[in-house]
Amino acid sequence: MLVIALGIGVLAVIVSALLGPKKASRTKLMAYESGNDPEHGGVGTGHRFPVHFYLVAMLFIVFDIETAFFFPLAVAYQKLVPFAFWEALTFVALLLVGYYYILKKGVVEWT
Amino acid sequence: MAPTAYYVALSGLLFAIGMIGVLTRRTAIMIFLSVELMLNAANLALVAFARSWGDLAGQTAVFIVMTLAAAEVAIGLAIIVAIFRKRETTNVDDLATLKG
Amino acid sequence: MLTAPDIALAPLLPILLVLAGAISSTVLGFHLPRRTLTYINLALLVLSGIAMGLLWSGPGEVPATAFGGGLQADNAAILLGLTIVVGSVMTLLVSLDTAYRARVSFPEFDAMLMYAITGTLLIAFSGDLIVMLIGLEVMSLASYVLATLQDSRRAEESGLKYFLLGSAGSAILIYGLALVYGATGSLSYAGIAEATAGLTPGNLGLLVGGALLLLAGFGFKVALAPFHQWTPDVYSGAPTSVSLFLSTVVKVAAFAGMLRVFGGALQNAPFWASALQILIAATLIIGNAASLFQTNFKRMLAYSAVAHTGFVAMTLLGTPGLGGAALGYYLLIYTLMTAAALAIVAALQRTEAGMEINDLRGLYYRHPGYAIALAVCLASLAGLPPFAGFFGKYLAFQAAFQNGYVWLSILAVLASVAALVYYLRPAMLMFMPDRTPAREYAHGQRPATNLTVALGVAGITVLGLLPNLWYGWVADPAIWELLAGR
Amino acid sequence: MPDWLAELLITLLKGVLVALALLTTFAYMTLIERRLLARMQIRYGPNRVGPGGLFQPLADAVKSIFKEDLRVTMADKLVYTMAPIVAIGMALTAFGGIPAGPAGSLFGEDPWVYQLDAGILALLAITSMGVYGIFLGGWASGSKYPILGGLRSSAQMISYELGMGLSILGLLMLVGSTAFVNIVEWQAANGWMLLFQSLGFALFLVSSFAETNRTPFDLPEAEQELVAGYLTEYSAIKWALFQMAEYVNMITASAIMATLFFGGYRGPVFLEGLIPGISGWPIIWLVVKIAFFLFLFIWVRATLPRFRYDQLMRFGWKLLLPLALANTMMTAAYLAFARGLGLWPLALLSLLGLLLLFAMSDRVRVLWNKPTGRRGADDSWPTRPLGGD
Amino acid sequence: MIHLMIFLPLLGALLLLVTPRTWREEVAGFVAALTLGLGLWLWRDGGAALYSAPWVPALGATYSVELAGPSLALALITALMTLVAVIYAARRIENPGTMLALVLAMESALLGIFAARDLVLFYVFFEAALLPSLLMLAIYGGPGRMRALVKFAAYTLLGSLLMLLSIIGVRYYGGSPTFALRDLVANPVEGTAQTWLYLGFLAAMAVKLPLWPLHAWLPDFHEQNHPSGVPDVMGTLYKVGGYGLFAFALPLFPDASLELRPILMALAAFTALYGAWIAFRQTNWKRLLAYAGLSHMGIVGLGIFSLNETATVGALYLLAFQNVYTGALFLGVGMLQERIGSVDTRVGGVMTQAGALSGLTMALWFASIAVPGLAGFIGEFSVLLGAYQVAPWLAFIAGLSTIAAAAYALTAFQTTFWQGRPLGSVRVADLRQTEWLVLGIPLAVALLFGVYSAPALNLIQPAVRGVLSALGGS
Repeated sequence: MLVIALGIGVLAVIVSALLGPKKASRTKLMAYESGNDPEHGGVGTGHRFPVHFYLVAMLFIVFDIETAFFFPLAVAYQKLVPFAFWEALTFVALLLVGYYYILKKGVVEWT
Repeated sequence: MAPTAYYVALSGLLFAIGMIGVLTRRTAIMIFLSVELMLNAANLALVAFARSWGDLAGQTAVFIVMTLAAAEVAIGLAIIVAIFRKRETTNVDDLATLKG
Repeated sequence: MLTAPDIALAPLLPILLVLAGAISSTVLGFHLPRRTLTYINLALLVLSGIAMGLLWSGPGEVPATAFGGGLQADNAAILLGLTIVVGSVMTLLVSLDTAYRARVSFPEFDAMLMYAITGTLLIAFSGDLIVMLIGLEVMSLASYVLATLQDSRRAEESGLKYFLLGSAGSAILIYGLALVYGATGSLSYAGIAEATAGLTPGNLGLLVGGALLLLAGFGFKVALAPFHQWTPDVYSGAPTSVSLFLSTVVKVAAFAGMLRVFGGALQNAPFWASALQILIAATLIIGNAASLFQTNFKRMLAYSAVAHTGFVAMTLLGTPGLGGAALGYYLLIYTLMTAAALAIVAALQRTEAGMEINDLRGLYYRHPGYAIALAVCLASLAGLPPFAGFFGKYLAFQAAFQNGYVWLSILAVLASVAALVYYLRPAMLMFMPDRTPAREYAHGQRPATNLTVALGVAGITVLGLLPNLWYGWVADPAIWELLAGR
Repeated sequence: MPDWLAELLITLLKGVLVALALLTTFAYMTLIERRLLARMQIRYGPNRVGPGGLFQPLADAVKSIFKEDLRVTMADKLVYTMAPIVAIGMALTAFGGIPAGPAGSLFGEDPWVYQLDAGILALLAITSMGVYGIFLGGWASGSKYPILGGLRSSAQMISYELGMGLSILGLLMLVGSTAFVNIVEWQAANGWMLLFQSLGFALFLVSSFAETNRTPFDLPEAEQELVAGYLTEYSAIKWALFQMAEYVNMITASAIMATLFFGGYRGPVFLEGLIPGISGWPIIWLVVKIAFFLFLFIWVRATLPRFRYDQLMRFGWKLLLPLALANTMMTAAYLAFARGLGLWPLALLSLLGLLLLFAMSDRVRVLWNKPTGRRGADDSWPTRPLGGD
Repeated sequence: MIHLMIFLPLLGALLLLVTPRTWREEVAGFVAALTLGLGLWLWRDGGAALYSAPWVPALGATYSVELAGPSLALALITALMTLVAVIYAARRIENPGTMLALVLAMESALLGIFAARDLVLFYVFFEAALLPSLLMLAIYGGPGRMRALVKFAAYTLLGSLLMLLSIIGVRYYGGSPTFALRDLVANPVEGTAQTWLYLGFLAAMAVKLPLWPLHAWLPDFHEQNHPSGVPDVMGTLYKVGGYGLFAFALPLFPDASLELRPILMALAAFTALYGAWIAFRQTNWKRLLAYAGLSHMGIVGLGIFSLNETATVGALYLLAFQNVYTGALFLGVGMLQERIGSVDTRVGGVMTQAGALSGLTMALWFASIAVPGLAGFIGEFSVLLGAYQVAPWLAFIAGLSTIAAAAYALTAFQTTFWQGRPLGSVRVADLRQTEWLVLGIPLAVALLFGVYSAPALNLIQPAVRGVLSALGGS
C-alpha cells in the first residue's frame, strides 16, 4: 500500500514536471514576502522561530510516549483488574504532576 | 522468518553507523541523532533476541528504551536550543569556554 | 492469563520517600519559597535513610524484594543507599547557602536533585538490568538538567558536553545490555549469573561483547579513562553545588550499578576484568598526571575525581566479598571528603568557576576553620592516615592485590604519590603567610555549609581512627556475595 | 503461479483500487463541498463544467498537471519535492488498513489491503506521519510564512494527536484488542461503541477535525495571518497533492470514526427485520457512514468560525487532554469495580459526562479563552530564597 | 599508662587550640614534661607489656602496643628531645601556639611509631607523623619550602605506599589472621615472595633511614625549615628507618635480609662516606647537619643490615643518641641564627663574644664525631666492630666517614666560632635563661650515656639478641 501510495505521488510530480510549462523568472522564483525582497538566505539560515514551538514539541514527545505506555495497559486491562486500575491511577497521578507543572509554567499559553 | 543473526547483524550495523556518527560529526544535533540511532539499534537487537528466546522481558526493555530516547530528546533539545539561542552555533568545536 | 506482579511497598519505601520529595518540589515550587522545599527534602531524605535502616536484614533473614526480584532491598543496596543519602543531604545543605549566589535557586533545582536521587537509589536497589537502566537514566537526565540549570555560557556548555557524551555512553550501555540479554536470555542479575555458567561458544561471544560494551557505558558514567573527557569540563563548568552532587552521589550510584552488574550478574563472565584493569591503569595515569598541571582548584578537584575513579574501580577487581566491602567503605569516605572539599569551595569562591590554587595562599590566616577542614579533606583525599581516605585506598589496594593484580597495585602506588603532590600544593599554600588581600567571597552566614563541612571532616576523622564504625557494617562478605540476588 | 505471487498481485490490485477510489472520492469531495457550501450560503457553486458542474474536478486535475511547477530559488530541492509526496503517501497508506467487511467477504478475498494486529495503533502512527509532509514542506520552502505556517500546523497536529490517542483508550479497555476487526465484532455483539464512549467519541471527533486541519482548526491556512501557511510557495501539482492529502485524511478519519464508534462495516441490526442479512453487506455500510462524516466535516466548515491560535492550543492542552484522561480513568474505574453491572451504566455515565460538559460549557470556556498560567511571569520567578546571603 | 603516654601529647596539642594565648607555652611544656615523666616511670617498671585489642576486626588490624627494649629507649629519647624542643620553641618563636601544637602532635605520632606492634597501626602512625612535619615546614619554612615539601612528601609517600603493599602481601601470603606482629611472625612468608615484600618494606625504610640514593629530600627539608631548628629536631627524630627495619623487617623477612645483606651493607657504607664527603663541602650549617645526619644513618644502616649482634646493638644505640646531639646541634644553630641572622658556616669569631654557646656546641660536636666518652662513640664503635666481623672492607669504608666527620665538623666549627669577628658585625649575645637547659640537657645525656652505657644497653641488648637468634644467629 505504501509503495502504491508513494508511487502515485511520485508519478504525479513527474508527469506534471514533464508536461508543465517552464517559464521561470527571477521574480517568480523569489520567496514570498508580501512583495518585498526576502530578507534571509533560505533554508536553515537565519530563521528564528519562537522557542515556544520547541516546548510544545518536547511536551508532545513526553506525553506521546506516555500514551504509548497506556495502550498496552488498555488492551490487557480487563485481564488485570483491579491491579491495573491502581497501576493506571499511579501512572496518571504522576502524569498530572508534570501536567500541573507545565500548566503553571505557562507552556501552553501563547501570548 | 529470517534468523535472529540477520537482525543482530543489522542492528550491529546501525550501532556502528551511530558510533561513527558520534565520533566524526561535529554539530550537536548530528551527534545527538547518531545517539538516537544507536538506541534504535539496541531496540532492534532487543526485539530480535526477545523473539528468539521467546521471552517478554526484551520487549519490555524496548519500551523502556523508547521512553528513555524520548526523554533524552526532550532534554537534549532543550539544552541545544538554549545554547543555540545564545551563540547561534551548535558546533561542538566552537564550545571552547571550557578547555577540553 | 496474565498475573499481577508482586508489589511490596516496604522495600520501595526509601525510594518512594525521595520521589515524594521530588514531586512535592515540582508541584509546591509555585507556592512555597525554595528554602522551605529544601527543608522538606532534607527531612524526606533523612526519613528515607531511616527507612533503609529498618530494612536491614540481620544474619539469616531474607532481604525484602519487590517486583519479582526486580528490586532488591538487600544489605548491599541499603549500604550504598545510605551513602547516597549522605551525599545528597550534604548537597542540599550546601545549596541552601550557595544556590542563590550561583543563580540556580529555582524550585526546579530541588526537584531535579530529588529526581536524580530517586534514580540513584533505583540503581542501588536494582535487581535486574531494566530497573538499573531506568534508575541510571532518571539520574543522568536529571543531572544533565542540573548541569545546565545556571543561565551562563559555562554551565550551558558543560551541560551540552555532559549530555552528548552521557547519552552516547547510555546508548553504548544499552546496546551492551541488549547483547547480554541475547547471550543469556534474561535481564535479571540472578538469571544472567545463572546462565553465564553454561554457554555455547556463540553466546559466549555475545556475552563478552555485551560485557565490554556495558563496561564502556559504565566507563562513561563513572569517568574511567578514556571515557572521562567530559568530567573535568562538566565538573568545573557546572555550579559548584552541582559539581558536588555529580562527583559524589552520581558517581556512587554509577559504581553501585557497576558493582551490581559486574560483581553480581557478570561475576563469572570472562574477559571484562582484563579490560577493566587496563581502563583503570589508564585512568590512574591520566587522572593523576592531568591533576598535576591544573591551576584552578575546582578543576583540579575534578581531575582528582577522575583519579579517584581509578582507585575505586580497583575494588571491582577484587573478589566480591572483599571488593564489595572495600567499595562500600571507599564510596562513603569519598563522598564525605569530596563533598566537604567542594562545600568549602562553594562557600569561598567568588565566581562559579571556582578558585585558583594560588588564591588559597594564606587561607589559614583568614578562615582558619575552613583551612583546617580543607587540609583534612585534602590529606584524606591523598590517602594519608589517620584520615579515612587512607583506609579507603588501603582496602582498594588490598582488594586488587589479593586477587592477583599486583602490577596494578604498584601502579596505583605510584599514582598515589603523584596525587599527594598535587593535593599537597593547595594544602600547604593555605598555611603559608600571605599579605595580599583576601580573594574569597567573605560575606554572609553559612551555617548550613559549616554543618556540611563539619559533618564531612568529623566523618573522615572518626572513620579514619575507628574505621570499624562503618567498615564493620560493610565488611561482611556475605552481603556482597549475594549481589545477584537468588 | 505460486501462492505468494497470487497473494501479492491481489494485494497490489486491491491497493490500486483503494487508491483510485480515494482519489476519485477526493475529486468529487471538492465538488460536493463547494456545492454544499454554496447551498448553505445561498448561492450557486461551480456549475459550468459539465452538467451541474460534474466535470469540474476533472478540469481541476488537468489544470494542476499542466500548470507551471514553480520551485522557489531558496528552497531545499529534495525536501521541497518530497514533502507533498510524503503527505499524500501517508494519507493514502493509512486508509488501506481499514476493513470494509469481515474476512473473506470480498469475492473470497479479505476486504482490506493490509491488516495488522496493532490496527488502530498503526493507523494512528501512519496518519501522524503526515505531519512530516506539512512541516518539511514549510521548512523546505526557505521562506518566512511557510515556516511559520508549517510550525503552527505541526504544533497543532501534535497537540491534538495526544487527545486523539487518549480518547480511544477507554474503547480499547472495553474491547481488549487493537485490531479493527475485533473492535467491529465487539460492537456487533454489544452495540455501537458510541453508546458506551460518547464522551470519548466527542473528543475523538474534535481531535479529528484538528488533525485534518479543518475548520474550526484550519489555522495553518489562515490567510489573514500567514498568507497560505505552509502552502505559500507551492503551486501546481504539488499544491494539489497537499490538498489531496488533506481530503484523504478526512476520509480516513471518517472511516476510523465509523469503524471505532459506529459499528464499522456492519449495518444496524434492527434493519435485519426489513431485509434479512442487510447488516452483513460488505463495504456498503462503511461507505454510507463515511459519507455521513464527510458531510459533517463540510457542515461544520460552513457553520463554525475559526479559533485564534492561543485558544486553539489552550483548548487542546487544557480541555481535551485532561478530559480524555478523565474519560479513560472513568472507564478504567468502572471496569475495575463495577464490571458486574453490565455495560449500560457505563453508557449512562459517559453520556452524563458529555451532557455535563455541555451544561458547563460557559464555565469551561474560560479554560481556552483566558490564560491561567504564568507564562514568563517575572514577578516571583526565580524565587529569591528567604534569608541567606 | 602506655596509651596515656602515646596520646597525651596529642591531647595536649588539642588542648593548646583552646588555651588562652598567654598560657600556651606553659601548657605545652607541662604536657611534654609529663610525657617524659610517664616514660621514665615506664622505664622504672621495666617497660610496658604488649597490649593488644582488635581495632578493625574485619580487616585484621589490631591495636597492639608495647614499649620495651629499643622502642622504650627511642620513646624516651623522643620525649626528652620534644621537651627540649618545646622549651626552646617557647623562648624563641613569637606566638608559638601552632608550632607547639604541631610538635606535640608529632611527638604522639613518633611515640606511636615506636610503640606499635601491628603493621597497619605502625603504618598509620608512620604517616600521621608526616602531617605535622609538613605543616611545620609549610607554616614556618623558608622561601623554597614548596619544593622541599613536595620532595619530602613524595619520597616518604612513595616508600610508605610500597610498604603498604608489602604489608598487605605479608598477611595475605603468610595467611596470618591479623596484622599484629606476633601473628605475622608465626605465619611467615617463604621463598621469593619474601624478597619482594622485603624490598617493598625496605623502600619506606630506606627513605626514612635515609639511605643513598633515597636521601635527596633530607637536606632540602632541613634547609627550608624554620631557622630556630625546632622542626629539625622533630625531623631528626622522624628518621626511624633503622628502627623500622630492626623491629619489623628483620623478624618478618629473615631469609631476605640475609640474602640482600651484602648489597645493603655496601649501600649503607657508601651512604656514610658519601654523607660525610658532601657535608665537608657545605657552607650552610643546616645542610651540613643534614648530611652529617645522613652519614650517621649510613652507619646505623650498616649496623642493622650486618645482622651481627654487636653491630645491631650499636646501631640502635647510635640511632637513639644521635637524635640527642644532632637535635641539640640544630637548636644550637638556631641560636646562632637568632644572633647573627644567618646559618652560614663562615661568620667567624663567635667564640670571642659567646663563649658558652660555642663551648656547648663544640661539646655536642664531639659527641657527634664519636669522641670517646660521649654517647656517639659507643654506638659507632660497636657498629664498626660488628660490621668488621661480617664485611671488613665495608667496615673500613664506613670507618673512613668517622675521620671525615672530624674534618668537616672541625672545619665548619673553626670558620664559624674561631677566627676574628668581622669588623662592624653585630655583637653576639651569650646563652640566656632556658637556652642553657636546651643545650645542657642533651649534652648531659650524651655524656652520661657515653660513660655509663649499661642502662641503655640493658634495654637494647636482649631484644637484639632475641631478634637475631630467631634469624638463626650469625
